[in-house]
Amino acid sequence: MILVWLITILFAGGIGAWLSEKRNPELPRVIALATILLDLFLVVLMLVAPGVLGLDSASQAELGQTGEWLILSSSEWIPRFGVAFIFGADGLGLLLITLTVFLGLMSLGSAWNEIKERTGFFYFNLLWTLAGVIGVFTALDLFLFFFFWEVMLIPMYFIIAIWGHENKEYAAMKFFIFTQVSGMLMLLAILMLVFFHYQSTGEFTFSYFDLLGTAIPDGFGFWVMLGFFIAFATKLPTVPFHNWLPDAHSQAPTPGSVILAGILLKTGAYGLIRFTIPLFPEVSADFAPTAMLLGVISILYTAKVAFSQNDLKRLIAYTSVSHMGFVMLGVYAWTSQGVQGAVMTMLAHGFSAAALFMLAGGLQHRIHTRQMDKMGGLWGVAPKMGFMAVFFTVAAVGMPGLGNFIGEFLVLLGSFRISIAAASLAAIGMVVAAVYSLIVIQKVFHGENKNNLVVEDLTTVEMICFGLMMIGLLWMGMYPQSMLNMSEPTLRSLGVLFFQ
Amino acid sequence: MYSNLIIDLMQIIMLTISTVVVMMTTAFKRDHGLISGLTVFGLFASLLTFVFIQPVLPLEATQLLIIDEYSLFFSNLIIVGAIGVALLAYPYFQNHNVQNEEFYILLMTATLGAVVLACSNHFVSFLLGMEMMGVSLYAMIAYPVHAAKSAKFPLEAGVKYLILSALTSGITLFGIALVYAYIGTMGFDEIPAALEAAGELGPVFLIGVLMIVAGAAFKLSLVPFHIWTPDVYEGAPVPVTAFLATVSKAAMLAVTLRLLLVSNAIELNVVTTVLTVMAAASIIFGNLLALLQENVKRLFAYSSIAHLGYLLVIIIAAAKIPGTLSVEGVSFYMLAYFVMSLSGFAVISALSNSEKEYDQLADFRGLFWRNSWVSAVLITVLLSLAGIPLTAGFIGKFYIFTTGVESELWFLLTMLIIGSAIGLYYYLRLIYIMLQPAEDDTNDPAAVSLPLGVHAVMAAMTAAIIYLGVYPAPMIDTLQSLASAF
Amino acid sequence: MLDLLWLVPVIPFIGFLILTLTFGKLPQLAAGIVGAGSIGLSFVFAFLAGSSFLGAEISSYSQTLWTWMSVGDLEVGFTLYLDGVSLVMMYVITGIGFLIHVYATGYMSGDPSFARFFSYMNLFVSAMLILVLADNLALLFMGWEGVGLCSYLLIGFWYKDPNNGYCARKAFVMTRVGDAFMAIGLFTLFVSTGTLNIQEAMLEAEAQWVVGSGVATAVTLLLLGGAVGKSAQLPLQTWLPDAMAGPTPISALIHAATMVTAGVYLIARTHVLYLLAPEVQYLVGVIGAITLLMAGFTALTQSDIKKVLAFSTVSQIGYMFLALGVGAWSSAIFHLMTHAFFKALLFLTAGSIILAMHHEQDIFKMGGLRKDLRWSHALFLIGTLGLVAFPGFSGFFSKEEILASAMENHDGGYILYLAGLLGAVMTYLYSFRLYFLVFYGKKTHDGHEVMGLHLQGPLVLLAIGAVFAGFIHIPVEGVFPEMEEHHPSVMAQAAMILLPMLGGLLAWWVFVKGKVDTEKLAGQGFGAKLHRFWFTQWGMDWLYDKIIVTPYTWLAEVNKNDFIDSIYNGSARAVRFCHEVMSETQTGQLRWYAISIAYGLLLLVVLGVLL
Amino acid sequence: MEMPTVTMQVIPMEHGLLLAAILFIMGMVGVLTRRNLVFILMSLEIMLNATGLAFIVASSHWGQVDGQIMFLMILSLAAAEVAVALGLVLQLFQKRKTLDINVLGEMKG
Amino acid sequence: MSVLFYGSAIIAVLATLLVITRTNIVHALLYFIVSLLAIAVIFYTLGAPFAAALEIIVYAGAIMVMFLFVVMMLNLGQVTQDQEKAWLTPSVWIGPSIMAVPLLVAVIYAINLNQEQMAHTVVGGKEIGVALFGPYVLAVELASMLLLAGLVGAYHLARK
Repeated sequence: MILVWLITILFAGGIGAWLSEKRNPELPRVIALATILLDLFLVVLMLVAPGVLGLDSASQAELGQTGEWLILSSSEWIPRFGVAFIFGADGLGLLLITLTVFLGLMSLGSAWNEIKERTGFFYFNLLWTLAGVIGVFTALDLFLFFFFWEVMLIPMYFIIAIWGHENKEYAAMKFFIFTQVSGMLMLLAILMLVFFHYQSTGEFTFSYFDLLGTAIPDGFGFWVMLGFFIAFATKLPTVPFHNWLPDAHSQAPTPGSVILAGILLKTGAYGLIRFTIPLFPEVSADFAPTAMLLGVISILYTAKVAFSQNDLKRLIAYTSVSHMGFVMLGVYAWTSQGVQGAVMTMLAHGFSAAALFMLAGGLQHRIHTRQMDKMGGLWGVAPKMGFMAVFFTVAAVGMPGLGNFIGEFLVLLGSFRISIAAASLAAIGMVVAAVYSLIVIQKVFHGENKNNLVVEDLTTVEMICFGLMMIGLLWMGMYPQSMLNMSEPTLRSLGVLFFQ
Repeated sequence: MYSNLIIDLMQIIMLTISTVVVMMTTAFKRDHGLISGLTVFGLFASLLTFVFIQPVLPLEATQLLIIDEYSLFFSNLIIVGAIGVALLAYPYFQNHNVQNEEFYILLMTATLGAVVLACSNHFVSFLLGMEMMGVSLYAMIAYPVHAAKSAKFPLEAGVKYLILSALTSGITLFGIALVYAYIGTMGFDEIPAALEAAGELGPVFLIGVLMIVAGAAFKLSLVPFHIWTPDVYEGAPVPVTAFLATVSKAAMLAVTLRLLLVSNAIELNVVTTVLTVMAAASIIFGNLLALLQENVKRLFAYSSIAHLGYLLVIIIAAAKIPGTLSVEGVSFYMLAYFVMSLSGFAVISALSNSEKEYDQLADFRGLFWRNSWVSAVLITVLLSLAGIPLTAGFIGKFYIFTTGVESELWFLLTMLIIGSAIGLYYYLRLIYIMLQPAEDDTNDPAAVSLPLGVHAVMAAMTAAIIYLGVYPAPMIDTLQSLASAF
Repeated sequence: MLDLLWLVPVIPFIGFLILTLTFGKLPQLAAGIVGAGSIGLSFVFAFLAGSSFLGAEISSYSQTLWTWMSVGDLEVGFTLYLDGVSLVMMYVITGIGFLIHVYATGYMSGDPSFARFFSYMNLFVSAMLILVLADNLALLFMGWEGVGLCSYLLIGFWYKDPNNGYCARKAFVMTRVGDAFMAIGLFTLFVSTGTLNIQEAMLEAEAQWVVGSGVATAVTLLLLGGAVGKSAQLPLQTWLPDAMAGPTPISALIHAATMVTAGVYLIARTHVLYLLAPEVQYLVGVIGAITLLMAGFTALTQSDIKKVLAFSTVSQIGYMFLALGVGAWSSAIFHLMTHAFFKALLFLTAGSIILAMHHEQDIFKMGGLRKDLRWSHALFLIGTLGLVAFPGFSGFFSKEEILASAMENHDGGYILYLAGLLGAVMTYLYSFRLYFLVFYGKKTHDGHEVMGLHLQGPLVLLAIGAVFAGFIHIPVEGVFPEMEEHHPSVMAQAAMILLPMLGGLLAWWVFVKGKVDTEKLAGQGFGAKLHRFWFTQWGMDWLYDKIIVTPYTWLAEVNKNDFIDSIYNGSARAVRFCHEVMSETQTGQLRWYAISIAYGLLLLVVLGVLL
Repeated sequence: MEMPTVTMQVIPMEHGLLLAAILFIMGMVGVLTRRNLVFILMSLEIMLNATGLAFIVASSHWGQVDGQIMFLMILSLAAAEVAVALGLVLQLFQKRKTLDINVLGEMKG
Repeated sequence: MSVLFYGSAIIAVLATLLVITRTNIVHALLYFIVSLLAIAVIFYTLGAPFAAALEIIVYAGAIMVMFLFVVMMLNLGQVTQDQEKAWLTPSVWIGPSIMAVPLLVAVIYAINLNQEQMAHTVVGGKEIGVALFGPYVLAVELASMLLLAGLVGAYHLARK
């Protein structure tokens, strides 16, 4: 039930924030903060002292699951189709929930001073997006999963469409149509899967556990898998389904970009790990070379496109695609190192990309442009900002000691076993990443301050956010084992190849 | 037996009585409020009779009508729609400077026709129901034709609907005549036996069936018989448009599905092929036509073309999957579409009156910030139309996918996805416009205070959309049991 | 005291944190104390740990701090490993590093970003220490990348000049190319031996690999790629001269004494692998030989005092590679150490000269400074003598060892030897060219020695090192395979000592006596072409620009708007077009509507008849 | 009184249906070609009449009463429809002074 | 009898052709009445005397007269007749007419059934009456509502 509570609290907090605007436009953000902090508190309790919440293995026995599922709850929803509320979290889920709540807090921080208009509705959308994402990470009924998959989409659309920048209509529309169309393909695939299960067992069910190992008639497996794959590859995103992302990221307000880059993209990766491959192991194995190729193309192609961007947020957005290419590569290598690397990349990229978007957003908030050729020499006026920019850029480049390195290193190592060519090509990504990342520092912070921009340095709220994210990245980089240990049992249960 | 028949027909009898009462009252005292109240009361009374009808189901009331759970469901739906339309009509016609009372009589006869249509089990009642609805609608569409300043183009819409509807009525009738000539019976449920007696399937029967399908397709505005839809939707007063979009479609759909299933016509290869072509074309053309539409009423018209195309997918699926899933799906989708349309037109109606309709996209700019309640209703409707979870539209779409997958209609599912993708664009466009800050507040349709009735319609329909989207299980159970009639 | 080893890299890191998190609010004095003091403290701990290591008479010591990553069969600990080689490196880094830090407190005083400078320096030292103390290749890679980062940050330290930024990026990207190779090498090694622990991997490799086998060749080649990038050897050497854009102490510490020698350290550290791949090992030598010649020639044409020194660094590292190539592992490390002393001395002295000349770096604008800058002159001379391996000076011992080993080497070492010898001549030539141009000749500009304990103090200590370091015995027995003692013949020794001196004479003849008009020689005809060829490092920069940089930027610029996007936008436009076509059917004309319905009926009926 | 069930001289049903079809399609052509609203209504009546004929033919073919009942219904339908339609004709003429339906083209797109 | 049938059929078709091609409304109406009378004869030959009577009384008598009233009310003169002539150009009618041909062919093909000759029985007024007040009683009631709807609609629309 605790998982349901996490989601419910966010839903309720969202409504509360919306309603409270009438009383005082400052109130919504306070309510949002309280809501997220409450969630964070619960999450921390789950991680540190699960006993306090009464979590034990008793509830797991019901569904015949073994110890991997730390938290599981289930109740009927639409019995006609065997649809049920099944929520569960294992190590991987918990990691991602933690990431979600934490980055939710960060995006709140970035919204704190930036969002001045229609605050109530804004925080409503923010909290509902988070609720949707947590739902995605915990739903173990495919219908429920799809349900949350879409729930996180609409508030995000609102955030872009209302508080976005100059080209928001196009961006919001593109974002919505890409995700929604790919989502429909996934729905189709889910239903096909359910139908095949029904054909062989005579039972309608959407339960993840029941659908694992469904026998799929020859010739269909690939298409069903593809439905899932396209949905997740679009969200991840992977070339050639990535085009919604640069627009959505660059047009979204900062908190929106933070959530998009930090959390929403991870749902795609999560879907691949949790659903696509375990549900279709054989087909996925056949498909893996293609997927890995797509991953490599994503890494290199978008790195190249990023290099030529002048719009700071667009550039960062393209780099996100590039980094997510590593995730794709690692997941489809399906070796313990590859998938663990993918998980670490998800976590670390969540932090680094979120921070970079916060920086870019902060800059835009201050100087009202995202065009890098109008910036320059900002180090002199805003050294703290410069330092943070360098830190998170360097993190994104994959500097050892910070989280992203662990992810990329493990991904490359894990995929090297499967495909030397793919891993070697992806390693070039290390070089091109340096090329595009440093150009940002160069154009924005180095050089002369030609336009005599006066930039207020980071505020206390921002410093706290960045500081927390720095600590997070350092933690991931120096002691990743704490996270690897959490996700390991999950990966074992999903059948990831472990070399011993 | 006899008393059962009375109970069975109670709804129709109640409606007839109410019609007469409304007419008689009009003759003595012309009072808009009174008549409107009487109408709503009468409709409510007939709606509530289902409590008595339910226990004695199912029963054939002569060979013409059959009252079973299926038809009762649609009758109830129709009456609910009529109540909604009556509630919307009151504020709409309040400023109408010529007599308004006849409108309610026509509304009652149209509703009666729709209920008869939904219950009909015979071509004679089919004809009567369809035409009762049709004839009333001609007048309803053209209703404000006398007004010195009418909001839209009632005359144009009325004439267009009349001519085209009469044309297709003729086609339908001719089709019925051909079918009758071939098999010698006009009762739906006698068709399979008669067909068997006639031996092989004659082309005359097929052509007859296709002509009937064409007639139904016209009322359901399926491509290629869709072409009247936008003009009539736009030209008619909003409450009538709401009626067209909801009641008229639900009634025609109910009878068409019954006819196709009971007569086993759905299993004819020709029929499924034709329906498939119509479904695909409706989905694609409807969505394409709506894409950049600037008039919201026309937008809804085009989107209704697409939605009926979606619905057709479930009907086609009935040819391949045994059991009741398909009927259940059609009923659910129709229910969802009904609720969404009514709600959507309630919003347009809330912003309009007989002298000025705010139906341009630009009129909706900034609505979310001026009147968040009305706009939230519309956003819910649009999201539901787009098939987003949490709304009834999603469960409806879920049914389409489920039935489509089960009967392996891959082509239609592809069309469905393409169509929905295009559809997203215009629904979102409208949402987007509502979310943007208004350019100027002088031209503010939302400033008008609305009567309780309109609020009630919007609230009830929105609640239904959300309820059906979040917790559809009880409704699915109901639909499952009504589908067992087939 | 060995268990305090972890403090050695940690203390500079703490210094970095203090300096960073105060965001320049620390007063300069305090920043200087923290910056230099942390390195000093680190040196103390290094010394303590080192002496107890030497005293304990063990071959190696490792200290596991925590498990870094453990995934499947990958086990990587955060483990420090100390043996003779890393001990030497640790001493060099903390010791020379400390001196350079002290010098820098003077050199950088008054700079508005004083604290930032020291924070980067401290981070660098920390990373470099991790690099040399790492017990596994993953941790080594962490240090490896860390030093690269600091190098980038420090080259671009004076951020206002965009050119500095460009140089910094170039340095980072080029070394990253090597790093990418190295990473792949790591993976190959791991997949083959199942571990990233250096010692274990070497044992496994010895047990499994056949000499000269494909995997051995691949791994060593890939690691060589990393080494070449970091140590600025051919073909990835072009970044180092540009790296001189950073403040001079950086050039001394990073781009002369420590970081650039990491490649040498890496190959020495993994020497067992190279022994299993003799061709690659020979290739190492060949690369070193070519590089040292190339850099020698180029140094001869440079006019910037720091660039001359930079090329000399490239050249000297070439010697170290040459040594590695011929299996003279300890000689390479030995040369690394002595080089650290005299090159740091040279750079810092050059820094003093630059300070004295008010940030003038062009040697043709200097001249006759031996009177004005007595201290600098003396120190620079000592450094130069060390560099040219003048007998008795530290460089002499290490370089002689290398040349002797090369000569004795039977597998084609002779060619390497000749190259080394020629290189030695070149060293004399360009070193004394520099020396003479700066301190002799006509005096054109005034210079005033900037004096101070923290400037000259370290220099003197370094000078002492530059003279006497040759007598230090590096404790690398047991790390590297025993080499037989080389005793070249007297003739050979004499040739090795005397022949290079001709270069010095030539320099004297040309630059002091002015017997040859160098400008004329370099200004026309074949000479100009040769000059140009040498000056541009054999055209490598130009080549890279043409085959990599320009195409890449062109490609990026052409596809700026992501052509995949146009596919989606195109389909959106197609849909729009269809909409417009469809809209035309809604004419509003009743007759047309009726006709369309009739056609619809016709369609249905025809379908019905046909099917 | 008993009505004798006389077996009459045979006319094939197809011929009756054929006639109905010809009339029906003539009516349809009328609807499609005319611009005058009254003519269009008249053509619609031709179509309705043709369907009535078809029902009578079928009814007599089967010897049933149902077809004739249907004919009656069609008759009342025609009456109701024409009544409403002629109301619209009056309004059109009153407002536009013409019966040309081409003037009714304000809504499109 | 068959002579009567085929003769009337030819008259009906010709009269209808004239209806849809006339330019004068009153002429067209008169031809229409001719056509209706011919069809009434056909009804009779088919054994439906009651329907034949209704055809004449209701169709020719009532509905056509309603048309006539309206035409008279509108007072359409020579102008409209010229207008009609101008509108009825070949370019206007050729298209729909040609389209009608395949439609007709298809329908004829379809109704070209088995050639067996069928017996026709006379179904007179009494049977109809019995049926109307027996199984079809609801239809009668509903038809009254249909007429009511038409009435109310016409009343509303036809008002000045």
